Amino acid sequence: MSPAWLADVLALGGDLLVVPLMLPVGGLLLGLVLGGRHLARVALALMVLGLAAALAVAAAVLQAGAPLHYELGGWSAPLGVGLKADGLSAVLLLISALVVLAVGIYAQRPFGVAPGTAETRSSLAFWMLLLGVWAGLNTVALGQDLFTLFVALELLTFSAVPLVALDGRAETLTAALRYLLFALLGSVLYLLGAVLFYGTFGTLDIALLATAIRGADPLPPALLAAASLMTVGLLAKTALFPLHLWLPPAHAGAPPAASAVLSALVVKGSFFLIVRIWFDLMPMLLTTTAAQILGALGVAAILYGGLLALRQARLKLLVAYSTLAQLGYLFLVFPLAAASEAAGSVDVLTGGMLQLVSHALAKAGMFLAAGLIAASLGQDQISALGGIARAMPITVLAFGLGGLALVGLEPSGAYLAKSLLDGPAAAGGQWWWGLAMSVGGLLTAAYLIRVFYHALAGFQLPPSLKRRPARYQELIALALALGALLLGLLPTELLGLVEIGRTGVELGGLR
Amino acid sequence: MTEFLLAAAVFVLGTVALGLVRILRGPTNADRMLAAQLLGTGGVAALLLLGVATGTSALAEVGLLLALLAAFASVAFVSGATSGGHTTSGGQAARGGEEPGRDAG
Amino acid sequence: MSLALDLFTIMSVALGALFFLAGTVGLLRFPDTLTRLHALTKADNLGLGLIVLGLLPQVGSVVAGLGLIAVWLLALLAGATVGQLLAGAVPPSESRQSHREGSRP
Amino acid sequence: MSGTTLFGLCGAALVGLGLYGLICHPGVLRKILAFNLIGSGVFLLFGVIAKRGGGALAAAGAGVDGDPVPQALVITGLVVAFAATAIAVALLLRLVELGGRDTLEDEAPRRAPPPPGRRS
Amino acid sequence: MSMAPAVDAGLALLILGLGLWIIAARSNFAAVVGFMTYGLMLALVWVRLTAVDVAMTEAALGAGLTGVLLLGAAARLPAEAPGGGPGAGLRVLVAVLCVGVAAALAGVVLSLPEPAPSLAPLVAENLPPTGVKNPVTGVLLAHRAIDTLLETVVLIPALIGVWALAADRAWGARPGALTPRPSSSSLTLLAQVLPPFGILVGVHLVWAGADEPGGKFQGAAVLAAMWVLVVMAGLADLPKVTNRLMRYTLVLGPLVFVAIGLAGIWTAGAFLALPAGYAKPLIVLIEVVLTLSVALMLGLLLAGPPKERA
Amino acid sequence: MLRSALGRWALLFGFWLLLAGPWDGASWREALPDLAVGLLAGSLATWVSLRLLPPTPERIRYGALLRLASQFLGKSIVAGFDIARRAFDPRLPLRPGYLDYPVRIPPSPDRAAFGALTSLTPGTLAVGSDEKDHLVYHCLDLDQPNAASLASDEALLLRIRFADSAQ
Repeated sequence: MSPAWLADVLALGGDLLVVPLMLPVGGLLLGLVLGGRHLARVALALMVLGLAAALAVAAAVLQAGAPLHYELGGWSAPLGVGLKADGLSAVLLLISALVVLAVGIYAQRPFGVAPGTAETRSSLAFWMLLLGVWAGLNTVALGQDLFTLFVALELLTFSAVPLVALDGRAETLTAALRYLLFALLGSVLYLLGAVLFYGTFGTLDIALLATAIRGADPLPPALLAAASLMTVGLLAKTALFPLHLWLPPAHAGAPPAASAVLSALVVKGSFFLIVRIWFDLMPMLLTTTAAQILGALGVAAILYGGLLALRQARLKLLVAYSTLAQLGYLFLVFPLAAASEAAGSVDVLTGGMLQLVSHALAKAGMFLAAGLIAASLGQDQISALGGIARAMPITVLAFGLGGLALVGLEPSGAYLAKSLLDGPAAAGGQWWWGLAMSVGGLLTAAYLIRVFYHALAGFQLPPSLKRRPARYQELIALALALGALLLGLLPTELLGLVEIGRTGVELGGLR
Repeated sequence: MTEFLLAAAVFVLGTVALGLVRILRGPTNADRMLAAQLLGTGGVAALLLLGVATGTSALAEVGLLLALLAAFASVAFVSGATSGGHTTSGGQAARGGEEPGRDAG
Repeated sequence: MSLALDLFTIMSVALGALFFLAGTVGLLRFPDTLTRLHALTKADNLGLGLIVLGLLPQVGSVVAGLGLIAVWLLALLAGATVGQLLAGAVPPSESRQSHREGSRP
Repeated sequence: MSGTTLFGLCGAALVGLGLYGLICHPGVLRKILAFNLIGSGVFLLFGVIAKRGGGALAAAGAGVDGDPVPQALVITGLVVAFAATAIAVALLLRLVELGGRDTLEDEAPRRAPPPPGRRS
Repeated sequence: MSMAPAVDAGLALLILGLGLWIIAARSNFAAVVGFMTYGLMLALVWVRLTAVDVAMTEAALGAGLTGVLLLGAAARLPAEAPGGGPGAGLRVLVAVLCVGVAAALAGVVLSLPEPAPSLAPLVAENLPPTGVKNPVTGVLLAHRAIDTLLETVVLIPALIGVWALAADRAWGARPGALTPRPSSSSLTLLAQVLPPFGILVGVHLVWAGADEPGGKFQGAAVLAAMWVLVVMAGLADLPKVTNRLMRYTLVLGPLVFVAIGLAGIWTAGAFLALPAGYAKPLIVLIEVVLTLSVALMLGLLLAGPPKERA
Repeated sequence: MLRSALGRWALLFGFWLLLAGPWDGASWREALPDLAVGLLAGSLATWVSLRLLPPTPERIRYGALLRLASQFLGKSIVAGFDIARRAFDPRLPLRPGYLDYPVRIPPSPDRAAFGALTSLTPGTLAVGSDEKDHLVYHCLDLDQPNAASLASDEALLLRIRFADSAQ
């Protein structure tokens, strides 16, 4: 069925993993030299290639039905550094490539360089930093070594922080600085955890560590310290509830294209590592109270973020607080997986990844739409949105569809995710997690209705727009939102991708 | 001999620790900087003593590095103190004023 | 022979350490920034020189010994110029005035 | 107690100290310093682990007595920490240049600033 | 009685005291100077831990370049640290938390397994194929080459991040954080005499790094320091941020590294693998080109965002 | 030009030999690459040195240079003792003050070198230059014959290059 060239590509096996790893890196290196006008085009071309590479990796993983492994430099694990693409990696690679490509198309206008002009500050910075974020995410997806993952996290941080400060106002600089300090604290705590792992087990490779931890009896005290340090560090980077202070101003102050990437992808990078640590490295600890704490924090984030989103006067801040709440859902994965049987835990993880993808698409679309509205009106006060739905119907539609996807209406990815999560919640007798999700959905609906109330009001009297958004930009936002809304229609075989490389049996066996 | 060299290193480190008082007390930034410079020399001496005592290779290189970068740091201080910092130089003048009272006779 | 060399090392290193102490004492006791700078440029460099001299018999090879001397020369160069630099960074008006007052007999 | 263990405890204390400074210090420059302090504490712990794991290479005559893997990683970490400090300092200086303050406190201070005179 | 424990105890006390000072000092500047001295003492600790490579990096980067960076910041900020911060009650709470963290870590340190797990034997066994004799260099450029590659790549977004803080119209200007000091004859003399020696030290560290302690990061830091010294003395200009040659040099090192790594797929069977027999010359080549790029990056990170000169 | 370039190259290459120590190696063949890199690095350093500090046409008298070096070595030792004596003395015998020294060396790297060297001699520290022909010194003890000592040092330095102006 598959053409010969596809078979050839899939036969590359592990070598295939080098492509997503090095494509953005190559972009960074070439981009700095090219600079100027070519950068936007070259970056876009690379992003198309990157999507193809991500698809190829996903296809290879699906075809093999098992994770792809690769030993860099030919050195095997405790000494060398390995790469691995399992279902989770493939999903992160795909969603990163997709969102980065969409943002890359959208940003051709705001961050392109007009013919005849030399390079500008913002265009060079934006494209380079976008490539940097992408490089960091791909490394996070594939890395199998705790220290390599640390470098990947730093790559992500160093690229994301300047994106926040891109417009150079004092306000966004403050937001960027606060973000940087949180992120650096997060990295250093993560590194501390990795150091303790090495000191106890003599390796940094996730698979080898998992084996060693499984064999350890009793569990060494360093393990607990390392796990908590790493988790807290990554939570600070993911902006889970009590460590969320930096996120709203940072995401709301960045240019829309940057906000979209930050909200959709960057915070997911550190979440992804939390999943890796808990599910791959020490699944037996999931059954402890730690998982309950993570879940409780998630619920707190859902409620707190939702309530604050309701109170925001500015559209972009509302979207940013909504991110806070949506991140909370992701953390319900931990207690639910702990509560369910082996097979159920895989379902839970699938639900979690689905929620991640759905939120990434929806939020990217919403931020892009909100950015278009803000640019057209010259401001983004929610109370002053009157008539905008008539002036910019496609944009408002994109925002609305994204919102519906967040609420979790029927065909959306979030709907499917919640139904996958609800089952284990009910089965495990932990109905309160399901209740939290429902309350969160109501809050989401409430703040979205508030936006629509204003956007649809004054229908007779369209506001005067400072400038019209480009049609293709509106369509990109719409496409992202639609993607999130229709995600639930994915065939089940594709959903099975997440399960590849999962070893749900172990979790059940240890309970 | 090893013990003697280590003891000398401890002694030099002790003088370094004593010199820290000048960094703590200031009063001017130039005082702090010169104390740091002095401690740099002490650090190089302690390093050489430790290195020879324990037979560490490449100790001369580390010493060279320290000496090079200590000089570099002082240059950075002087550049910063005279070009960038309006507040610093003002602060220095005001705080340096405490000094004449304790002058020697 | 070896005993004489060891004795030489002990004498030289001990004397060098003493100069470090002198530099630190000067740093703490001298009344103002500029007089303290004298301690920086003079006592510690001599201390480092003596320690290097004392260590020479203890390192295995001629090259290693020459490397130590290079460290000292570099520190000497840095000390001489950095002392001047820091002196230039002391606000002239205020410090000079304080001296004129302070140096009245 | 061996010197190596002592340095390990020292690293632990530095992490705690830096953590306190990072959370409690209002000034951004001091937060950056505190971050560097935590970083060096972590590196020190790694160095202690490297030292404990040494010995085999010394026997092999490589001239280095310690586990080279953590040492290599610390070198990498130091470079990354320098880059982080450079970004933070540049952000801070730009913020001050634009008329911002060198702190991340909210504009209305919760407590009255201390009087400018001496407080010792 | 042996003196070695006394040395260690003295160093540990010094480090802790300086750490305390860095946190507690009132003036920013005093804290920064304390930090530089702290870095110096840490270099001594690394020598005690027999990690000479790290001691060099700490001296060059940790104490030297970071110290200069912070010194420049302290000079441009108000002398006193701003007041405020959390209230007394919260401070006590945080202090308790931090003491708890430190105590827990101390407990972990004391309970680390004995004998310590180590990759040292594995490195010793796998060092010969790399052709280098310094195991740290072997780990950095062969066994864990990906970390080294990514870490030089990390410096690029960091540099872009610093540049991005420029004003829009200053794009194309020269970096502005290092303002040359006008006409100081002693500074000029130092900047005229020191750099040739510094260059030799830097080149030596890189060249010898394959077999002895040293390597590209240490060498690059020294070269960057010498470059910045010359700039601060006003003897040379920094390149404009749009300078082509500079940009090519910035990416040269990582680009060669990636190219050799990719070639490894065909010549040695894996990405970043080095073909047998050519490992050492390739490692030296990578080190040399990386040194150029990293030195330039470190210097530019110090030099700050571009700024229009009045 | 060529002369001073060669001189510097020799000096810098000597410094490289110090660092690299190729004759420590086992065999001549092993030391060869070291030497080759040294030649290259030395040339690079020389080029930088010539760029930063262009040579002057006058010739250097190496005899005078040697004498200067030995004298300053001696003086810096005396200076160390001087500081130690004053620091340890309970009465702290200092009479600090400024001295305007009319300098004969024209503004040049030579003058800066003079300032640096005299900062190592007992009791004097070059602080800056007030006017064109004056160097300002800070003295630890104004009762010492500071100016005379400076003058003799200056004469010695002048002899290295300007043979005629030396007394």
